[in-house]
Parts: sequence; C-alpha cells; structure tokens
Amino acid sequence: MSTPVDLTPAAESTVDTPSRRGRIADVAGLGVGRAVAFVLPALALIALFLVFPALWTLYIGITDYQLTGPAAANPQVIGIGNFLTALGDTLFRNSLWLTVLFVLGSAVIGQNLLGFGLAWLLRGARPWLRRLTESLVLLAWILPSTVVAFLWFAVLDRDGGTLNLLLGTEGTAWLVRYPLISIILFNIWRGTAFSMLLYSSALAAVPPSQLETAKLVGASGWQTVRDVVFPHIRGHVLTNTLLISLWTANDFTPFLLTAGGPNHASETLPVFIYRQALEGGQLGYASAISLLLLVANLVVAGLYLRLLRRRS
Amino acid sequence: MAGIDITALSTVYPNGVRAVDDLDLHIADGEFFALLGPSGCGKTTLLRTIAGLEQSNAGTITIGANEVTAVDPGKRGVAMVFQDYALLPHMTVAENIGYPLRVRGQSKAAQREIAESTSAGLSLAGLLERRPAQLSGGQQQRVALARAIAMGAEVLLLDEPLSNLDARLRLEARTFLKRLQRELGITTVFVTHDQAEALALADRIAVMESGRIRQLGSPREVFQRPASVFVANFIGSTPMNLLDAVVVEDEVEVADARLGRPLGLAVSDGDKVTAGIRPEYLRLAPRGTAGGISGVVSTVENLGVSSLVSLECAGGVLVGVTVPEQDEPPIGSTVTAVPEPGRLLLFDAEGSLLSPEPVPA
Amino acid sequence: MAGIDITALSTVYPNGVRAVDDLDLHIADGEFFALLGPSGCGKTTLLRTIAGLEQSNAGTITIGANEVTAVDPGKRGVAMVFQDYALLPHMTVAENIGYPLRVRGQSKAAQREIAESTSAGLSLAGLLERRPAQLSGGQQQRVALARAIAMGAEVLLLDEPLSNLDARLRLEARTFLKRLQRELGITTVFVTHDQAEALALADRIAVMESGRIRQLGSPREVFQRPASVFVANFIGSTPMNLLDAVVVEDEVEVADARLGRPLGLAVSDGDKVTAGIRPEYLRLAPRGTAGGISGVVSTVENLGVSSLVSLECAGGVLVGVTVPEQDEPPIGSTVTAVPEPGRLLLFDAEGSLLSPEPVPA
Amino acid sequence: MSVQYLLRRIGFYTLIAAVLFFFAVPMLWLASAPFDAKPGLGLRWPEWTLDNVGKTLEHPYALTSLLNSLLLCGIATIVTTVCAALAAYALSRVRIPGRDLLLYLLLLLSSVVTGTAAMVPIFVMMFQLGLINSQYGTALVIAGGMLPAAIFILKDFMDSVPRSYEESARVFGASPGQVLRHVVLPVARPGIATILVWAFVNAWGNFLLPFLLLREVETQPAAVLLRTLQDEGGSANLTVIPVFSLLYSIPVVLLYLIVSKRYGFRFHGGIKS
Amino acid sequence: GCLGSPQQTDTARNADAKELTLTITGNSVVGGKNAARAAWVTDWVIPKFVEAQKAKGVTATVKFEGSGAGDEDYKTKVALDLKTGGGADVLTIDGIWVGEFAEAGQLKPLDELLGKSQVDAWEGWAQIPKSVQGLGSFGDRRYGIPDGTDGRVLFFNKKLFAQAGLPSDWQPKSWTDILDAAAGLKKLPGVTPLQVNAGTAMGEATTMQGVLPMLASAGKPLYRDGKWQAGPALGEVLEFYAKVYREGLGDPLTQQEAKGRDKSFAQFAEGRLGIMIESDYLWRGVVEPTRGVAKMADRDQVVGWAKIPARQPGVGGRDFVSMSGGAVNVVNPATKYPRQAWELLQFMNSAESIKARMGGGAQVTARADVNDQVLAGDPMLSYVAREVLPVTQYRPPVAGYPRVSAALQQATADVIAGRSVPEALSNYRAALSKIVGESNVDAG
Ligand SMILES: Nc1ncnc2c1ncn2[C@@H]1O[C@H](COP(=O)(O)OP(=O)(O)OP(=O)(O)O)[C@@H](O)[C@H]1O
Ligand SMILES: Nc1ncnc2c1ncn2[C@@H]1O[C@H](COP(=O)(O)OP(=O)(O)OP(=O)(O)O)[C@@H](O)[C@H]1O
Ligand SMILES: [Mg+2]
Ligand SMILES: [Mg+2]
Repeated sequence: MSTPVDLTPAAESTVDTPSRRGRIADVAGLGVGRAVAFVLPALALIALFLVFPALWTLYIGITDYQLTGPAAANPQVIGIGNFLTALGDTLFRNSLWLTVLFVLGSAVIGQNLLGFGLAWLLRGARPWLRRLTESLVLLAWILPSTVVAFLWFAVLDRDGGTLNLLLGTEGTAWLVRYPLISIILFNIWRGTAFSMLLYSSALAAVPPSQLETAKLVGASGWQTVRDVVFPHIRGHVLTNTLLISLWTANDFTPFLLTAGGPNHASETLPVFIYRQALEGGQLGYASAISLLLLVANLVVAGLYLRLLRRRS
Repeated sequence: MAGIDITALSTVYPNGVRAVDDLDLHIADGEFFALLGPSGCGKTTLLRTIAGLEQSNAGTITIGANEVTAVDPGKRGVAMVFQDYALLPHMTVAENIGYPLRVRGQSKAAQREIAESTSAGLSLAGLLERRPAQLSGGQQQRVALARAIAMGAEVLLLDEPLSNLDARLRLEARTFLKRLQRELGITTVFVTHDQAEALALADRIAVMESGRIRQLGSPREVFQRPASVFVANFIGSTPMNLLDAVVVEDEVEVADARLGRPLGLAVSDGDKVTAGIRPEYLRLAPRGTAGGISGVVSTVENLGVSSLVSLECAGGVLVGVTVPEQDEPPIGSTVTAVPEPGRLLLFDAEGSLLSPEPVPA
Repeated sequence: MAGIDITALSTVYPNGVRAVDDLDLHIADGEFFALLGPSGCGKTTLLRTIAGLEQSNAGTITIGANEVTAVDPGKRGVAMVFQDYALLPHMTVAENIGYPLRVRGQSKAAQREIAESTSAGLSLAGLLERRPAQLSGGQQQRVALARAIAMGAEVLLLDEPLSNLDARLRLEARTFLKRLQRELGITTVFVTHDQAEALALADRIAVMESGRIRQLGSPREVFQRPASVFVANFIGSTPMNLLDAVVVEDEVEVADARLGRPLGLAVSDGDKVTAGIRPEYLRLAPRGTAGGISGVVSTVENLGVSSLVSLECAGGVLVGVTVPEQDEPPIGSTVTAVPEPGRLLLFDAEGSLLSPEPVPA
Repeated sequence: MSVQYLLRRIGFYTLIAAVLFFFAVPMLWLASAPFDAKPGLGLRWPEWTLDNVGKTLEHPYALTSLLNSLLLCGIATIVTTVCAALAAYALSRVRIPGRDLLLYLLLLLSSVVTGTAAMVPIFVMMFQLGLINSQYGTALVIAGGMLPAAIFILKDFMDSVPRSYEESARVFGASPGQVLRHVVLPVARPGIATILVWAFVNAWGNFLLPFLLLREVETQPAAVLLRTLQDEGGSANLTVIPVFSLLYSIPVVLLYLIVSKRYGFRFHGGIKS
Repeated sequence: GCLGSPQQTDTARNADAKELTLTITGNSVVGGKNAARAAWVTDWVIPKFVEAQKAKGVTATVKFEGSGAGDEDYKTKVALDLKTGGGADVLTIDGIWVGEFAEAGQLKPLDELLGKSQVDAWEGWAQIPKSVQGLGSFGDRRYGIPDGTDGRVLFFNKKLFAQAGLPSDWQPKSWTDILDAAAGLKKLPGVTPLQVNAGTAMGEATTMQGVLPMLASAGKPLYRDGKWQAGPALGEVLEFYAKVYREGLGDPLTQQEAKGRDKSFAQFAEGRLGIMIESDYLWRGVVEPTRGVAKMADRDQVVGWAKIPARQPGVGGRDFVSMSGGAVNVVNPATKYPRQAWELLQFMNSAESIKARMGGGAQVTARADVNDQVLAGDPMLSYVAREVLPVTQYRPPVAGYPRVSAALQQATADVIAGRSVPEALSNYRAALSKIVGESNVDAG
C-alpha cells in the first residue's frame, strides 16, 4: 500500500477490535442490518397504520372536534378542556368505575383464576377430557363476538333464556337486573381460554420434583400453589394479567349484549367512547377519553409490574 | 428409624407399562440400599411408589410397623431428595430447610432452629441466607439433604442424587453421603444407573430390569458373581468381556483359544455358553501363552493408574484387558490375555450364571 | 485435515467476563485433543470461539493454512457437536444428517446418499426415517456425529458429547468415539469436565482454569505429574490426597508422620508445602510401618476390583487409599498407608509442582 | 384406593363437569336455532327444519361476504403472522435495550387505534392514500392493529427456541435466511400457528374498520353483514342470523382444528422478571 | 388542516359531460334493511335513469352503494364521506341530520349548489306540502328533497280491548283516558297494558315515540326560537312516565333491554301488549301479515289506532298531536356532476318513480299526488295522511339535537330507574345547559 492514508489491513490486525464483536452480536448471525430488515416491515405497518393514527387521535383529543355541526367545520384546539370536562362528567366517572370493576371481576380475578384453575386441574387429567375441555373453552374464545353476543342473549334472555329455564326463574331479565355481573360472567366465559393456555404452558415449566417435594412434606394444595407454583409462574401471571386486562379494558363486546344499559349500568369506557363518538359525534371528547383509557392502562400495567416484580 | 417391606408390588402406568412388576423386597432398618439398573427399568417408579407419589396397583408397602400402601405421601414418614434437588428457588437456604416445618404450621423460630442445627453437620452454616441459584451443585445437594433430614422422616429416598453434579464433585459427594448415612443411621434407598456409585455406597444392591429385581446382594457379590449376563454387563467400570464359547472338556473354546473353566457345572461337551471375564481379571502375558486369548491391540484408553487395552482377536472378537500403566502394550502389537484363576464365569444360553459354588471372597 | 493454531486469543463477554484470556495453543493435524476443566473455566467459550460462534476480542485463530479469526462459522471448515446435540426436531435422522449438504444446495439424492453412507459406520442404518425424539440418547449422539462428519469438515469440535448419556452408555460411547476418531483421523477438539473421559480419549489434554491453560500434556503426564494443586485435584478418578506438610530434611512431616520426599527440590527445612499422593499409589502396611501414615478406617467404598479406604489420621486429616478387593481392612481398624517410592509430589505454597525432574514412566 | 382419594376424584369430576357445562350451555343456541322453524333469541327445543339454511343461502350477500371475509382476514392474518414472526425473531435474538417497554407501549397504542375514537384519522388517512374500498388496504390496517400483540406473544415463544439449533445450522454454513427457513420457523411452528389462529380470529370479528373503509356491499366481510342482517324494517332477521352465525363460525373453528391438530396450539410467555 | 372541510364548488361543472358516473347511497340494502328501497334503486331507478340519459346521448353509469347498518353507524359513514369530499353523489339520509351536516358545511343548500333557477324549476315542489318540505330544509333553505314521511299514533289491540271491556273504536281525548284504558287492560293476565318508549337502550326511539309526542301533547315544542324546553311541561311528561312505569301500566324491564324494542313488537304481535305509541311503520313493516318482522295474520281485524291526544283537549292550542320524520335525498356538494346528480334526484322523486317504489305496498310519501293514489287501499295509512299529518310536528333539525335527545332519553331512564321526577328534571337541565349553553335553556 503506497497510499498516504493506510487504514485497511492494519485495522484487521489490531490487538483489540471491539468492532468485530458488533458484527455478530447474536446467535442467529443476523447482524444489525438483517435484524433491522426483519423488523422493518412490521415497524412500517405499525408506524403507518397504528402509531400515526393513534397520535392523530390523541391530537384530536385536545380539540373540540365533532363529527357534524359547526365544530366539524372549524375545530378549535382547547387544550386540556376535554380532560377537565371528563373529570367533571359523572357519566365518565361512572364508566371508569365500571371499567375498573369489569376488568377486576372478569379479567384479573375471573379469567385469571378460572384459567389457572383449569390449567391446574387439567394437568393430570385424561387426554380426552383435557382435549374436550380445552376445545370448549377455546371455542368460546374463537367464535366471533357478534355470534357470541347472540349466544349469550339466548342464555340470559328474559323469556325462554336458558338460564331462566335452568334455574326456574321465569321472567328474570338478567341483563337488566344484573348487567355488570352478566357482562363479567360473559367475559369470563369468552376470555378464559387465553389464560388457560398460557398457564398450561407455564405449569409445564414448574419442575415436577418441586411439586412432589411439597407433596412429600405434606403441603396442602393452596400451600403448594403459593410456595411452589406461583414463584415459578410469576412472569406468566404478569404477562397474562397485563394482556387480558388490556384486552378487557378495551373490549367492546358488552355493547352488543347490553348496549351499555340499563341506564349506563354496564357502560364501560369503550362503550362510552363509542357512544360519545358515534351517537354524540363528539370526536374530540371521545379521543380525549381514549387517551385517559390509555393512561389508565399504563398506570395499571405499572402497578402490576411493581406488585409482581417486587420480590426477585 | 424403620425398615421397609414390600410384597408383590406392581405399579402400572395408565399407558399400560408395568414399571414395577410383582416385586418383593425387604430393606433392613438403617441399611443403605441401592436400586441399580438401566434407564427405564423402573427404579424411579419403585422409589416413587414407596414415597406414595405413584399409586400401586397391587401389593403392599410397610414402613416400620405401618402399612402405608394407601397413605398420602406426606404422612408416610419418608423424605425424598430428587435428582434436581427441587430446592425452591425463591427461598433462602434456611427457608428451604425449614420448609417442612412451615408446612406443618410451626413457628418461624422453630424453622430457623432446625435450619441451623441441620445445616451445621452438612457444612452449610455460612450459606443460610443464600438462594439456591447462588450455590454450587454440591452445596445444593447438601441443602436438599438437610431439608430431607429436617423432615424427621424414618426413611430417606434418593433419586439419582449425584447425577447432576459434575464428575469431580460427584466423587466428593459420594464419600460425603456415605459418611452422613453412617452417622445418621437412617434407612436409605438410593436410585442410580451408575454401577460405580452403587458399588461404592450401598450395603446392598438390587439390580433391576423391566420392573423386576434380577439380583440382590452386597456389592462384592454382585460384582464378582453376577447372576446373569445382564447383570454382568451392567456392573463394573469397564464392561465385562462376554464371549461366545463352547465347552470342551475342562476348558472352553473362545475365539480360537482354550481357557480353563470352572468345574462342577451342569454342562457337557459341545454346549454353547457365554464366557464372562472382567478386564481387571485378565493379565497380559507373552504372545502365545497357553490358556490365554491372543489379539492385536486396537485402542488403549488411559484409566489413570491403569489402562484399558482393547484386543481384536480371531473372528473380530473384541476383548478388553486392564493393565497397569507401566505395562501398556503398543497399539498394533499382538499380545495374549490370560484370566486369573477362578475368575472366568460361564453363563448358559439363557444368560444365567452357571457356577453353583460360590468363589471364596 | 488441518491443525489449529491459536495465538494470544481473548474472548470477553459483554458483561466483562474474560472467558478466554490471552491463550496460545497448537493442536496438531489429526490429534484428539481434550479441553478439561471445572465448570465456568471457559472451555465452551474457547470451543465456540474456534467455531466462530463467539467473536474473539484479540488474537488469531488459524485452521490449516487459513486465518479464520473473522470468518463466518459456516466457512471455517469446522463441524461441531453440541452438548444437547441440536438435532432439528422436525427433520428425520436422514434429513438431519444430510442437512449440511442441503445448506449448500446439493440435491436430495446427494443428501440421502451421505446420510446412508455416514450412518452405516455409526450403526444408524435402520433409524434413518425416525425423528430425534424417537431415539435414545446414544443414538442421538451418533446422529449428531454423523451430521458433523457429513459436513466433510477438517476439524471436529465436540462440546461434552457424552454428558447427556447415562453411565453405561457413556462408557460404550467413549470407546466408540475413540475408534471412530482413529479411523477418520480428523482433528478433534473435545470439551469435558470429566477427567476420566479426557484421560481415556485424548492424545493430549489442556487443563483450563479461568480462561487460561494450566497444564498441557499427554494423559499420562497430566495424571502422574500434575503441574499444580489445581490440576492434581482435578485429575484422577479418586481425588488425590493433598496434605499440609512441612519439609524436614529428606522427608516431609504430614499428620504426625514422616514420609520420604523427592529430592533435588528447591526447598529447605521448615518450608510449608503440600504433599500430594494418589490413593492408588498408597499401599496398606501393618500398623506403625515406618515411612507411612497411620489412621483409623472410617469408610470403605467398593470400586469393583479395588476399594477406596478413607483413613482418619491425626488431626482429623482424611487420607484415601486404594486397596485390592481382597485386602479391605475392617472399618474402625487402625492401619498405616505407605507411599510407593517416587510417587509423592510436593507443591509449593502457591500450589505449583515442586519436582524439577520428570519421573521415568 | 382410599376414601380420600375417591372423594378427591369425585370432586374433580364435579368441578370439570360444572366447567364443561358453563362453557357448553351458551353454544347450544348455535346448534338449535339455525334448524328451528321459529328461531328466537331464547333457547328451546327446535321444530327441526332446514328452511333457514335455504333462506340464508338465498341471501344475496351471505356467501360473498364469507368469501370476502376469507380474503380480507387471510391477507391480514398472513401479513400479521409473517411480519410478527420476522420481527419477533429479530427482537428475540438481537438485544435492543428497552424493547419490552417499547412493545408494551405499542400494545397500548394499538388499543387506541382499534377503538372507535381513531376512526376519523384512519378514515382520512386511508382516503388520502386512495385505499377506501380496497380490501388490501383494509387488511393492512387490521394487521397494523394486531401486530404489537402478535409480536409480543411470539417473541416470548421465540425466546424459548434453543439457540443451539441455530448455532449448529450456522456451523454447517447456513445463511441467516436458511437458518430462519430451516430451523427457526419449523421449530417455532406451534407458536406461529397459534398466532395465525389468533390473528385470524381477531380479524374475522372486526366490524368497524371494514364497515368504514369498504363502501360496497359486494366487498364487505361477514362481520359487517352479520351486524346488518336486519329485515326490511331494521329488526334482527332471525331466519337468517342463526344459520349465518353458524356459517360464519365454521371457518374459525375449522382453522383452529386444523392448526391445533397439525402444529399444536399453545402459548409461551412470561416476562422475565 | 387535518380536520378541515371539503373544497369549493362550481354549480355548472361538467354540466355537459357525455359520459358520467354517479353513485347513490342509502341506509338500505338488498336482503337486509329497507330491502324494498334498495331493490327499487337498483332495479327501477338506475335502469330507467340510464335509459333516459341515453336518449339524451349521455352514457351514464349509476351505481348503488347499499348499507344496512344502524343509523348512527350509517350517519358516521356519511359524515366521514362528506368530510373528506368523497362518497356518493346522491345520498339518502334521515331528515334530522340535514341541519347538522349543513352546519358543518358538509351539505350545501340546493340553490347554492345548483343555481336557484335550476332548483325552482322542479315540478315536484308543488306536490310536497310545506310542512313536509321542512324536513329537507334548514334555516329556511332547501338542502334536499324529502321522499317520504310517517306519523305516530296510538296502536292498540282490539281483542284485548274487548276482553277488558273497552271499545274497539277507542279514541282517547286526554292522558287520563289513556291511563284509564291501561288500567283496564292491567286486569288481563300476562298483558302489559301500555308502552311509551323510554330509557337509553331504545335510543332515538325513546325520543321519537315517547318524549317528543308527549311533550307536544303537553303543549310545548322541544325547540323554539333557539331555546330548548326544560320547563314544567317536560316535568308533566316525566310524571306521566312515572305513572306508567311505576304503577305497573308499562314494563320497565323491556325498556331497559338492548333489544327491548324488537321484543315489544313481538309482544304486541302476540297480543301481550295493549297500547303502544308507534310510527305507521309498525303497521306496514312490523305486524304486516306477509312480510313483517312480527307477522300478525289477523292484523286488519285486531290492530286498532287512534290519534295521540293533547294532555287535556286544547292544551297548546291543539286537541291531537303527532311527530313525524322521514328520509331526504341530497346531493353531495363534492360531486363531479352536480347538474346530473340533481337530474337524478328529480328523477328519483318523480311521481312515477315514487309509485314504483311503493311496489304493491303502501307508504306515506312526500308527494300529495302519489299519496292520493297509493294510500287509498290502506285504511291506516290514509288515516295518517288524512288525520295525522295535518297535526304533526318535526324534530328540530339543528346540530345540538342528537345530544339533547340523548339527555331526554336519560331523563326517562332516570324516572323508570326510580329517581324522583324533580331530580330527573334538574339533571336534565344541567345536562342541557352543558350541551346548548345556559342561555338557551327554557326552564320557564
Ligand atoms: N408417567 C409415566 N407414564 C407412563 N409411563 C411411564 C411414566 N413414567 C415412567 N414410565 C415408564 O415406566 C418405565 C419405568 O420408568 P422409570 O422412570 O421408573 O425408569 P428408571 O429406571 O427410573 O429410568 P431412568 O434411569 O431413565 O430414570 C419406563 O418404561 C418408562 O417409560
Ligand atoms: N453468553 C454469556 N454471556 C456472559 N457470560 C458468559 C456467557 N457464557 C458464558 N459466560 C461466562 O463465561 C465463563 C466461561 O463460560 P463457559 O461456558 O465457557 O464455561 P465452561 O467451561 O464451558 O463451563 P461448563 O462446564 O459449565 O459448561 C463463565 O464465567 C460464564 O459465566
Ligand atoms: Mg429414574
Ligand atoms: Mg460448557
């Protein structure tokens, strides 16, 4: 090399070249370039069809934008006005509270416990029984929500509903008398599959020897779950609770059953947003509530993280 | 402390596998007993049936004075150490050791006390606040032992307690375990597929195959007079040479060679038998020595103070010979291996040992 | 076929662990080379760095004539067998073996052919259509070997290939592996933490600790003259006795006894040293024999043809002695152990071997 | 067998029976109403007939909407699964600080976008992109909303694929693409299959986006049709709805059955804590 | 900006195009909601119009984009279309939305869009009564052509009436008459005497078939001169609700169920509901013996009807009241072919076309000339045209209405849920002043 600036071969033989490490930092030998290329399609779709409209939605949340009427022609930025309105809006507070109850009752407690219970019970069950149960539970999960709404009408209907037939409580309008409990039960029915599947694979990761040790020292079922199982599946509990809480908090299916009624008694936030946006045309307000819902989800996620990660 | 009595025990898995098959066994009080056998022979199942973790289909188990066949695992008075130790990863060593007391609702102080007293004898004193993940394999094993001891059980069951340790630790833990059992005097049943472990540790060994016991005896008995080809094959840190042979008068013909055979057996000339001789009981002699097998040295494996020499004999028969380090023959040379007197065993066509008289120890 | 040259190699993990630390090593063409050491000493890392799966931070690796330090793993001409074999679960045995050819875009027929030809020598012929999950551990290991061989590489890297097998299979696989390597003549680097495996298989052994090589030599050299207390402790199927000693003229004082010591060492009277003697090199003699250590027999472990006797000597020092089966002393009796001449080693305070002259083999 | 053991068995079967009952009872409607001469919203023993099936098949859009659904959801599902698998793989193998947090934030944003409040931005954006009335465009929007959760779940799965598989393939000279095709995808197949079903199920039930973005009845999917299966006057059309519900459910159930039979259906997961 | 409105228009653009494409949309779809209307558009309007254009030497392609969704969903769709400047050229919308769209600038007055002379030239205006024209107007400007209307009456079941000893030619004169009849029906087992739609689950039906007719009956319009009613008249209406639903004259549960309205139709058809306020749609669409949702084979014998009385005769200057609504056809301001779209609009609303729309059935249309012909055979509908339309009123076509309507629904929901009337009323007032501003509330 007679060129004045001689860089190339020397760099290759230097004693310590951290850059070498950067070339393959992963087992797959992807390298940064390919890794980026792999992530890119997903990222592009997400950016275009998710992040962009989501941010736009959040922007709308600080305007008084409406679908029709004068404010549609000339929307004004009103800053935190919508949020202040929301805080003073009894219907919003009602919805928020209902959403909390709905998520707590149907997801955090209902789906979690039933899903775990099923996974736990089915561990040692005969294969056919296991398959049958899992298939039924899964079926409830994969059926389209519109269909599922019809199914539950048939269960809870006032005249001729299955529940009334079974209990002999002719004429009880469950959806009107116990709207929240009804949609909670409904959502447990609908969503338990995910928890069950997740916990099934989680339980498979608990070393059987630890379970048996508990048995040998005479631990009860509850002691076993507390001392042996839970510490192992803590991460799964977290993932599961996060996901199902998020999905439940954003679930619109209750609307198909109760339309938020009677008298807002089952109007969870997504239903509230729907009614504000579509029935009231109040898009600015609805967007602001969406943001609040997002923040609430974030807070709840943070809470779970704290609760479940504390001891480790 | 208590002995264990097992009569006509069968354990069948739902898929139809008879993992324990009509088995009778008595284990004496305070004995260190090994269950040895190849993978899948039912060792673990037998141990778990004793512990109550598997339900037996027939037969009875008695521990001490109590029949426990249908008793819950937690109430049989047995403690068990699993192959992976099954330490609870989120508890400290002290909490792990005290866990049996916690389950019984005893106070934190009592838990702590048992942890301290038990761990002292197991050189775990300084480790009580650590978590299992911060311990070496050998330490984990000792914690598991301490927890089992803390249970105050009459019988200790160990399922391959050494197999998760690395080679070096395994040797140390072996000696340690042997001493501990001696000191506690607790009846101990110990599962392994490593014959060296079983020989080194046990007072008595049961060699299992397909859910049945094939031989029951002291390590010496099992090593020197394996009851069958199967046991012979299984015992010994270098595999026993098992060679097709034909009885010819007072000798047997093996791979073109004639070897002196044990007498007083129910065999006659021309019978096809299997001649068994351990590599350790063969001596290298100059080429062509009578009463020996000649062959070409094909590989030499260093065993430390000795080496395992593989001879390729007539008809491609491979014969292993253990030689002291200084006597290693060069690869490719031809040598003759001569059995030590009285060490050759004959097995009949079904593989059962043919010698009626015990060889003096 | 090709040798491997490693100079000044360092591999540092992102968390700062120097798993391989400025290491030089030459492995000859066709050699069967073992990397031996305790867990975490960097064996796997060194092997993976040779394979190109870890990127080195400094130093060079040359395989045959090519410097490969920065070459992709697939282009280094090395084949590797992983500890878990890494057989692809969704492919049959034949597909697994033919996989290296598939990667290179060769025809299905060629893949099939190599699978058949390679598997024949490894007694896998009947298993070609099975999936890995339907094979025993030993069979899986052989499939992994077949796949590595099918690659036609110049260097074969094995990461604890035997550690997933059970004790009996491990012994068989050992002999098998040794013969295979002899036949193929392929340069082979073999990682293990089991000294017995390394001794039995390797032409040369590198004993590693903390990313560095502590001793490099033939199995015999390493066994007989460990370069340090660390190596001494690590090698041998029964642990070497390592006893605190004080130099007294031509002898050393150990646990109230005086033993003859190697001469010509740079030590003087009163120096504190460590005396090392393998249990195999101690003989039992009548109580009180001069030049021996006396102690009470505390445990006896059966090793097959021999037994390991633990003596509890003065000051609680434990000394292991290997005795032939017929010479086993009763537990509780007092006996004296005498070293064979020339077998006692001395290590200085840092643990390095003190003998300058090699003992004749 | 002790008494306790028997009691425990009895308890177990009672519990399982109760659960089975709970999950099975609502589905009875789907088995009876489609074949009832007078289907109602409640459950009853049907007056068996196949007339409703005929009427449903006569409905001008019943079958086309199912085909539309297949197209729309097929695209959305494939896009989601492929993109998510690639991204999850890369994210699982290449360390990017804060990736879990990022994924979770995206997950939260996805809930905004799938809600009703975002319809104006999405509509206006799609209008500007000229994608109104495009089934492909709509499929992409649906895919965009599902991707974060899909990546989130799949990444956990990819994390559990032993790395030695990939390493051995690399030693044999496989390129990253080959590693992906030969090793990662087949090994992660159960997870991918699960996501496939999950994505399909989600897309299959999506009403709002296709309703807003697809203006011609001929292109609208079954989810939209089922919501608009009303008679002349706007009340639920109970001759058609039950049968159509059944038809509408069959593809997802079939897909699930096929996938779970071939590849297994399971989740991994657990944020490493 | 990103929330902005559509572009400017030019009344005569593309007026002489020889090739054109037009799209019609409406909340109707073949095989679904308003199927007959959808069929009429595709099978009659489009071919005939294309033919007529061809005669003029113009190649027209006309498409129909049907929809069969909930009204709110459809409205959202239309709003998004109009906002982005896309969508169909001719739209059929609910008359009540005209004001909102107009205020948002999403619809333009016909004059502005097409030129006043063009608009005034249409023969049809003469046939549409002024009051009905109001349905398509906002701020005294015409935005579209109404194509039909309806009227609300009290339907009742003559069989049940007979059983309860009530006359089959019942015509209440006051609220007391209604309540008395209901009290009579209450004695029949398994029969709900009266339904006046209430609650939030019924949505707009509560306002249209409940609060608004009753408010009119109490003598006050909901909206007058920019002020919204929140005074004692509304209190009286709520009292009426309280009486009906707390004294067992009505079934509060049905009012709260998501599908309560459908259920009440079924109950009426099955003879389990005595009296209900409904649009004539009940007659021609629900209990119609051949095509109805809840067919009543003996409809003509059993179903009776009566005008809704004022609270007391003469209250608010009337003896009887009703509410009406209806669809309006409008031209999308962003259309490429305003002139031709207008032609299509006129064509759709020609007498011949509307008659074709009726098919065999009957419906109250916007055109008097058509009504005279098609309603003759139907006693109920001609009763509506004759007796009800003259006294009917329309909802205020202003942007605030939907939210006010929701607040009214809420007030009734409060009452049937057990709140006191004054409390429900004051809640309503508070909600109202939030929506329209304190100064626009008429609490007097
Ligand atoms: N849970 C089970 N269900 C069905 N069959 C089983 C089960 N566990 C073990 N088996 C079968 O029972 C037989 C005995 O198994 P067991 O585990 O007792 O063998 P083992 O001697 O402990 O073997 P290893 O040395 O491999 O641990 C084997 O054939 C095994 O396949
Ligand atoms: N991926 C990694 N990141 C960070 N540190 C690592 C990684 N892999 C190994 N190490 C560390 O590097 C050192 C050497 O590890 P290595 O796996 O090479 O040891 P080893 O000799 O193969 O041990 P073993 O016998 O347990 O397999 C250890 O201290 C280990 O903790
Ligand atoms: Mg076992
Ligand atoms: Mg390693």
